[in-house]
Order: sequence, then structure tokens, then C-alpha cells
Amino acid sequence: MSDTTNSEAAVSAAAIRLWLQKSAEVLAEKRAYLTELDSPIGDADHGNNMDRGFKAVVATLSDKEDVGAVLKAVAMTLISKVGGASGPLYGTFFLDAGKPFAGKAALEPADLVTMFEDGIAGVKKRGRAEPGMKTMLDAQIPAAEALKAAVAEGKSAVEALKAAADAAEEGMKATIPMQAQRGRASYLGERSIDHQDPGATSSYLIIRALAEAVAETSQ
Amino acid sequence: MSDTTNSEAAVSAAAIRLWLQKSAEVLAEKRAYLTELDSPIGDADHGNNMDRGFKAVVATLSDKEDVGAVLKAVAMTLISKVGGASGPLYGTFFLDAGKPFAGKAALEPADLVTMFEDGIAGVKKRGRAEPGMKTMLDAQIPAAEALKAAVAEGKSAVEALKAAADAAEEGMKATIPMQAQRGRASYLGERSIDHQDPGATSSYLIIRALAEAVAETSQ
Amino acid sequence: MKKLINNAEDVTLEQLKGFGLAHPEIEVHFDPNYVAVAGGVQNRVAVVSGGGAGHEPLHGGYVGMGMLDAACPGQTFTSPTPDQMYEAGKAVNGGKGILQIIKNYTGDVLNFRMAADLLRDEGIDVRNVVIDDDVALKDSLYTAGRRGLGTTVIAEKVCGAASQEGYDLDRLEALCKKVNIHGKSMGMALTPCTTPQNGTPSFELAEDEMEIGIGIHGEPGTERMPIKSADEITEILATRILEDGAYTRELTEWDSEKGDWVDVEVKDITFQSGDEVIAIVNSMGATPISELYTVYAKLAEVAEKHGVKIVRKLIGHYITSLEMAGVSITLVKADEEILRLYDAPVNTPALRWGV
Amino acid sequence: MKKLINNAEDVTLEQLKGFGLAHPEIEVHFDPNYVAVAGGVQNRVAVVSGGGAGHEPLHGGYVGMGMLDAACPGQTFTSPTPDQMYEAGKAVNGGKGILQIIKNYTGDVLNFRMAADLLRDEGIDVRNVVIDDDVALKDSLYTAGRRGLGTTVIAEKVCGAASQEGYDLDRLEALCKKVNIHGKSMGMALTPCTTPQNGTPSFELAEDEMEIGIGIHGEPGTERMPIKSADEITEILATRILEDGAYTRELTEWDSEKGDWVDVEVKDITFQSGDEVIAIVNSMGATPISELYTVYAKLAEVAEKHGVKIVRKLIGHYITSLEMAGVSITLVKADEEILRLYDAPVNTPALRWGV
Ligand SMILES: Nc1ncnc2c1ncn2[C@@H]1O[C@H](COP(=O)(O)OP(=O)(O)O)[C@@H](O)[C@H]1O
Ligand SMILES: Nc1ncnc2c1ncn2[C@@H]1O[C@H](COP(=O)(O)OP(=O)(O)O)[C@@H](O)[C@H]1O
Ligand SMILES: [Mg+2]
Ligand SMILES: [Mg+2]
Ligand SMILES: [Mg+2]
Ligand SMILES: [Mg+2]
Repeated sequence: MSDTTNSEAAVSAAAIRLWLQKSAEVLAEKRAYLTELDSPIGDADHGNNMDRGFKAVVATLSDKEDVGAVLKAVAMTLISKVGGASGPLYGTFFLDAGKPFAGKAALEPADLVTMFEDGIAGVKKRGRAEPGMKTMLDAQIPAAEALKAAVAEGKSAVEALKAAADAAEEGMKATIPMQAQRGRASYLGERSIDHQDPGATSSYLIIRALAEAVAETSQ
Repeated sequence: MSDTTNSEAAVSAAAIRLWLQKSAEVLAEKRAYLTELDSPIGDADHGNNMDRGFKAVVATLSDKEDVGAVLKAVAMTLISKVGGASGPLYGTFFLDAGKPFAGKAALEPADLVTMFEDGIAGVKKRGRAEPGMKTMLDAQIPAAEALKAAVAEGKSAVEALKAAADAAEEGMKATIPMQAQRGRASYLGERSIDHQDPGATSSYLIIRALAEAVAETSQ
Repeated sequence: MKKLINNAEDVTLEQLKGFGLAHPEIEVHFDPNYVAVAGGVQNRVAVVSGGGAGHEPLHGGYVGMGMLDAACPGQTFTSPTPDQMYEAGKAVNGGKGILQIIKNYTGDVLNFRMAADLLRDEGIDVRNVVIDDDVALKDSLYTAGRRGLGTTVIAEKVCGAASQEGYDLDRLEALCKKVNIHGKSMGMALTPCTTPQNGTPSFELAEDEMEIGIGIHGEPGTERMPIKSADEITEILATRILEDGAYTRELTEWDSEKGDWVDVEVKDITFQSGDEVIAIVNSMGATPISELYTVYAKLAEVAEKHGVKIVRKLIGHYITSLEMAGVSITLVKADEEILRLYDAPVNTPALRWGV
Repeated sequence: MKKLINNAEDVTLEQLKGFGLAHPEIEVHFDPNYVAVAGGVQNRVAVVSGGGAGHEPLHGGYVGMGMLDAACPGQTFTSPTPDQMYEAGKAVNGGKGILQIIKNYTGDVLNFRMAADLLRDEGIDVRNVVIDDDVALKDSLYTAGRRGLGTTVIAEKVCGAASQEGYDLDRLEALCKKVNIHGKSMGMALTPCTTPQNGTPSFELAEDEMEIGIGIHGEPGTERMPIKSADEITEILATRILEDGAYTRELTEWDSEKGDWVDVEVKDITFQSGDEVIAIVNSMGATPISELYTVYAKLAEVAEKHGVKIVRKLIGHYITSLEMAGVSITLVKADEEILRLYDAPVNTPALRWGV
């Protein structure tokens, strides 16, 4: 805790595994909450979907030291276990996020930026969505931007990811006044306003889990 | 009211018509109550059935001075409008009750006894029921017995019918502890105990209406 | 009460009107109300049934080629009146007599019997067969006897096919009685239902309670118990049906030789290892088809344990109680005759195959 | 929550098991889950659909001769995953390609598209046709586009028959697209429904409220309003359908010449006086069949006022939302081709005629 010599260390495959474990934990814990968010503007299954998917991710977590392989395995599991809109979208995120890191044992702060940006590009393309449409992107994009800015300022991975998680939280909250333009919530038109997007919420939780996992493994 | 010279008069066809009108009124008023009684031990339609039937009776009430014809018309209307178990049973009651009085313009007290006894015999045969089985008979039979006793004692039609109605009321209440052995309520076995029989209740109401109608027309 | 209706008083009438518009091959007659195959019946026995409304598709949905020739709907959960069966009988009579298939409820039995008397006065030969297949009720001496449940559907299918095949009235009556003593049913409810006329549920059930041994009129069952899993519920119903004894009772039948009603002792079959059966897994209304498959899986398992093989099945809405949630199970022992007639072509709003 | 289930987590699995037992002519495959005609498809295009569970009989109930060759059920109200459509596609592929019929929900569209990509990698020609017939949604630019409702059932019936007739993949794809632009639907709910996984209703509705413009996933509709009579409700739905404009949107289709996904502008028909239509009056689940006839009567009246003639109809449970009470209406303009294929024999658990 007091030893900070490792604070600038790269993000190891072990940290990534811890991230996924922590994601699974928080998604299990918030399962009912996420489903509740999906109830007024969706079909009340997002918590169930994410919990089912990340439970499977943890159950099949590869112990390879290859970050790219780990992320690819996550993607395949999510694609085949989540279903719904979020399954292929999160699957695509992890698939595209992991692609540049095949064979790599750790990620530098700049790699984290690439990981986010590539993942987001995949989600945008797959879901034909842009920011402001009240989707998971509205948590992911501000997180990526904050991450990028912090890394540019020379912040550590721990600090940069903390900034990213805070920005994701802001972005998540910012979905409340938005009118949905993609996914099921868009069917409600104006009635989708004043509700927080479930996918943005799960994205925030996952990004916060990443920040915490990296902080813990860096201590 | 004070004029009692007519108190020993025969029961006219007009009195019979008033009886039917009063029956229709009280059955309309007690419709929800009868249906409620039919709810725990039946199929929650007895009030609706009786109200429908007696509304039709009043709508088609013949103004003939022939008591037998009036009662027969009542029977045919009930048979074709009530449905359920109570339709054919009440229909049979009025059919058999009226048979001896074809062409008669009025009923003497002894005729009232015959009317009840013949009607009851019809119901027993049609429904294969005996007293104590928690059916409409449990109001009708005590009424007939009280009527017969009062007439034998030389009571007026008004007095005798008052006694009959009181006995019907007792009989109706006496169905509460009975276990049903006929009709839908019998399916419940012991669970039919502690409920008042809807058919006994409608029979009581109709007999009370007769006593009142004869009292009014005799004043 | 949340229903797609216009006027609670006229609800059966407005539904009948829609039924007539939807099925022009079926004639809808008002006042008295009945539905009948257009053009009546030529030179074969007419098969007629009926009962309170609220059990749809029973009976109107089974009118058509190879099944019923006419059906008489009463008010919701209230048996029809004799004038309905009388007019329907006259309309479809094809000179070979009429078989009336009647579910054993006091009201239905009495009203159909009155109608049969009226039709006989017109010189039409009529036989009444009462379906009393509800094994939830053990006893007939101290009750109105077992109620009519899902065996009615099979009786209507099989007898309709037999009439098409040219069975005369005697043979058809005997066949219908055979189906009745071959069939056993039992039902349960998770929720009550609400008739449009009443507007409030027919009974109350706590969130953790269910009724076992219900009929089809929204009435409570023979037993209330804590809610159980689908497997446990199915095991209760299936075991009661499969292990039911040779239920014996007196039924009132028309004796055409004597020209009078007579009481006849009738005895059910018991299921034996090696029996083949037709099964119905029936939604009481609100229970989705998907849940019926969980019930079917367990039913098949329990039947197999008893050596009984399900050779035909109907899984869906066949004899309902408005929007009640729950299920009923029917098993009918199928011999060669019953199976052949069951498989024969049928073309009705609710059952259709072979055409 | 009152349901005939054993374990909320395994509910789709246990139902699928029962489905397999009940319909031995249909093969049920687990992990990944799909149901398919036993023995696969020989020398004709395979027709495959799928979607979240909870809409039964859709889609599994439509697997069989003359309709679907395979169906992929997801979890309750959750689209299936690509591995399901991939394995099902490989199992039923008869060498002539695969037509995927997909209801337009983001999840379904994305998962089917991924599966199509995987199957194409194996050298199997796959076309995706999206059904987006829900007129409750006006706009496609600022939403995920119109949802897929009852037209799906007609598309599955008609395309299944066309495959039997020997249509090749190009022709079958064109036919399916035609059915889609010929079909319009709209639904409403009187009550919400409860998924086994959640155990509580998906939304709340007061005793005097209803939702208009619902989909099929227990989600609220486009508008909430005070409850109205069946006639008024039907008039709202039928008028919206009959007077809907030539809805135009971009749909993503596979361009087999380019070998890539392309966006294509697609335009609905509008109903014209003189049109003949196939109608579905569909119970969302708990609404009894009897109430559908009141709706049908008014629908026929409103259609007639628009000069539109209902020439075929399905009245019952066809595309449901568990035990939700409510109704949806579908009208599909039927030309000679659609009508001929609709009338062709079909033999599935939920639709059967001609055999
Ligand atoms: N086109 C899209 N692009 C990005 N995210 C989307 C899109 N459509 C839906 N989402 C996200 O998916 C979430 C819903 O996921 P989920 O409930 O699991 O799937 P479904 O809507 O199929 O039930 C939404 O809250 C939203 O954040
Ligand atoms: N076999 C019978 N003999 C005499 N009365 C009977 C018989 N069966 C039923 N009843 C009477 O009919 C009443 C029920 O009538 P109703 O509710 O109108 O008909 P249903 O039971 O067909 O719904 C019972 O309360 C009982 O008094
Ligand atoms: Mg969702
Ligand atoms: Mg009753
Ligand atoms: Mg009744
Ligand atoms: Mg979903």
C-alpha cells in the first residue's frame, strides 16, 4: 500500500483477469438493479443477460498470459452466452479491443487508449450508433476520452483509469435526459427520457471494475 | 290497512302477478348478494341467473285471470331464460305448481298448499334431491310444511304465508352447516360447510315476496 | 376487470356475432342462440353439444366437418336452456337422430334432458351421453357426480368422425359411452378468473396458494394447498388420473325400448400397463403454451412409469376457464376404433387436420 | 409470480425438453439450443427463424413440413446467440442455402447477422430478411425501426411453402421481402407480464389503464391511455394499420454479388380499396379466444369500410408475450402467390392443414 514503486507498471494479464472477475462480481451484485433499469425502457433482462454472460466469462477464464487471447476468449463467451443486443455489442467490444494485443503479456497506458478506441469503433459500427443516442456508448466514449487525456498528461494507468471511470459515471448519468435512438428504448420515443440507460450503466460498472483491478494489482 | 273484511279473500291472479313483480324486484336488488353466495361454493352466477329470469318473467307477464296459465308462462320463461341448474328446477317448480289450477281465477289457502307440494315434488324428481342436501328444497319444504300446518289450523292465506316465509327463512339459514350433496357445491365436499345455499336463499326471497304480495292485495 | 369487451351484459352475444363473421361456413343463430354447420346434416346422425360460455374453443370451436354439427352456448359459465338445444337439434337433424354430448353439471344435464324430451315429442330420436371424467371427485352418492372435463373434446372428435363414417345412433351412443369410461381428467388453478358479468374474481388465492381439483367454471377446487413446482403439480394430477379406480356410478340414460329415462350403472376402466392413450395438456387460459411443455415432460415420465404410452397429444387451449391460470390433464385410453376415429379428418375453427 | 415451472433459471431448457418429447418428429438440440425438422432438408432452401422465448407457439411451434426447418429460442425475451443459428443452419442446410427470417429487434438482428457471417465462411449461402411490420412506430431514423410482429407468422408459413414448391434462394428472399412490405401489425396490452427470471411484472398499469403500441417483450407501448371498449380499441389498431402510409426505411441486406452487407431502401405498400388480406387476431396470452371474436367483428367492419376484404384469418394464440392480456392485429395484403402458398399444406405443432 505504501510501496508505490510499481505504480507505473504495465497492466498485466493477471490484472485483466482480475478486471473480469471484478466485473462479474459487480454485475452479479447489480443484476436486479440493471434489470430494473431495463424495465421502464426495455424488456427487463439486461441484468440477467450481463450476469449470465460474465459468470460464463469467469468460468472459462483462460490463464494464458496473452492479453489478446484473454480478451478474445471473453468476446466469444459473451457472444454465445449473453444474447440480446448487448451480447453481440459487448462481444464486439472485447473482440476489437483485444485484436492489437495478440501475444502481448501486458498493456502500457497508451495501449489502454487503443483498446478502448478500437472496442468503441466496433460497437459503433455493429450497432450503427453514435454518442447521444442513449446507449452503452454514452458511458464508453467519455471514458475513452478522459483516459486518452490523462495518458497524454503522463498520468499513471491507475490514475488515468480512475479518470476514465469517473467520466463513464458522468456519461452514464448523462443518459438520463436523453431520448433513446437505438435499441428497444427507442420504441418509447419521448417516454424514454428521464431513465438511465441500462447498457451505459453496465459499461460504467465494467470500466470502474477495470480501474479498481489495475489499482489493486499495482499496489 | 284498517279494513280487514277482505283478509280471508282468495289469492287472485292479480296477487300472483304482484308476487312475481315483487320477486323480480327483490332478486334484482339481491342480485350481487346471491351471486356472492354462489361464489365460495358455486360458480358465482346465481344472482345473475335469477335476475335475468325474473326480469323476463315480468316483461312477458300475461294479464290473464287464469292462475294456471300465468304460472305456466312463468315456468316457460324461466326454463328458457335462466339456464344453469336453477332454470330447469324453478321452471319445473312453477310448471308443476300451476298444473292443477288451469282455468282457475283464484287460489284458496288449501290450493296454496297443493301449489307448493306439487312444485316441490317436481323439483325433487327433476333434481333427484332430498331435504338436507343443501339446495333450494331446504327453504321450500319447511315453507310448505308451515303453510300446511297454518292452513290446517284455519289461518288466513296472509297469516299462513307469513308463517311459510318465516319457515323458509329458517330453512335457508339451516343450510349453512349442511354439506352439499347436489349441484356444484357438492364438488367441494366438506368445504361447502359454513356457507348459505344460494338457491335456498332465492327460494326464501320468492316465498317472502309471495307473503307480502298476498298481504298487500288482501288489505 | 380488464377485458376486451363492449358490454358485459351482451358479451356472449357480441362474441357469437364475431364468431359467425369469422367462420362463414358455420351458421350462427340468435334467440335462441346456437351455432351449426351450414346446411344441416344429411343422412347421418347429428352430433350436438353445448354448455356455458367461457370455455372457448369448447364447444363452438369444434363445430365443423368431422366433429360437432351444432353447439349451444349459454351465458358465461351458465348452462344453455332447452329451447337452444331444441332449435339446434331441429336445424341439424338429418333424419338419423341426434347424439347429445353433455358435460356432467347439474344445469347442463337438466337442460339437455328437457330439450331431448321436446325433440322426442317431434319424433326425433335423441340420446344423451354424459361425460363425467373428473377424477378429483371420488364419490357420486353424496355429490352431483364427477364433472365433465377434457374427455369431452375427445368424445366430440371421435363421435363426429364416427357419424361421418356412418355409425347409426345406437352404435354412436355406445361409442360415446366408451370414450367416457375410457377418459379421466384432473385440473388445477394458479389464479381465479373473472366473468364479465361479475367483474370480480370468483375466489381468492394468496400468492403462494393453488387450487387442486378444479372444474371449468372458475369455482374453487377440492383442495387448496401451497403452490408447488410444475413437476410436483403434474405428478399429483397424473398419478391421480393413472391410479384412479374403476369409478362406478348410476347415470340416467334414455331407454329407447322402454321409451323412458332409466338409471344405469356405469363403470370406468382403470389404466393398465401396456395401455395407449390420447393425452391433453390443457391451459386453463392464461397459462402460456410454453409452460404446458414442462407439464407434458413430467406427464410423459409418470405415464411411462405406469407402463402407459402417450400415442397422440393435444397441448394448448382446448377447454378453458376464461383467463384463469392453471392446467388440466386428460388421458383417454385409445383402442383401435378410438384411434382411427381420432385420426380421421376434421375441419373446425379449433381442430383441423387431414383437410 | 404464479407459473408452472420448476426452476426459473432453467425454464427455457425444461420447456424445450418437453417440446422434444411431445413432438418426436422435431429434433431438439441442446447447447447450443435449437429445434429442427428431423433428418434435415434435402435439395431445397432451408427456412430458419428464432428469437427470445416467451412468444410461443412462435417459433418452435411453426417447425415442420411446409413452414420452418429450424428455430432458435433464446432465453425468455432475449434474442438467441449466433452459435445457435450457426449450428441450426449447418444441421438443416440442404445444399440450396438458408433463408433467415428475423424479427426486427436490435438483438435478433445483430445475432442473426453474426451467424450468417459464420455460415457464409463455411460456404453456405445465407440471406437475412428482417420483418418490421409494427405500425405503432412511425419513424426509423431516430429509432431502431419498426419491430417485427405478426407478419412473421405469415412470412414463415408462406416461405416454408415456397421452399417446398422449389423456390430457389433468390426467389425465396424476394418473396419474404414482399410479405414483409405487405404486412402491418399493431398490438395493445391490458396487463403486463412477468418473466420467470424476474418474478415481477415488467411494468405497472392501473386498473383503468392500457398500453397501446406494444411489442412482444412485455415492454410498455408507445402510449398509455384510459382503458376503452373492445370496439374502440379495435378501431384504433385497425385504423392505424389500414391507413398507415408507405413506410420507408433503410434495411441492411446481404448483397451476394458484392459479397457484403449493403443498406437498401425499402418501402411498404399501403392498403387500397379492393385489397384482399390475411388477418391475424392474436391473443397476447391471457386474453381468451372468446374476446378475440369481439375484436374480429369490429376489425371486419373497419376493414370493409376501407374496402379491404379479409379472405383468410387466424384467431387465437400465434405470437404471444407470456401471460400478458391484450391483443395484436396483423393484416397482410395477399396476392395470388401469397394466397396459394398460405393455403398449401402445413404440419407443425401450432399450424396444421392439408395433411
Ligand atoms: N444499437 C446499439 N448500439 C449500442 N448500444 C446499444 C444498441 N442497442 C442497444 N444498446 C444497448 O443495449 C442495452 C440493452 O441491452 P439488453 O437489455 O441486454 O438487450 P435487449 O435490448 O436485446 O434486451 C441498452 O441499454 C443499450 O445501452
Ligand atoms: N339437484 C338439485 N336439486 C335442487 N336444487 C339444486 C340442485 N342442484 C342445484 N340446486 C340449486 O341450484 C342452486 C344453484 O343455481 P345456479 O347457480 O343458478 O346454477 P348453477 O349451479 O348451474 O350455476 C344451488 O344453490 C341449489 O340451491
Ligand atoms: Mg433488455
Ligand atoms: Mg351457479
Ligand atoms: Mg352456473
Ligand atoms: Mg432482451
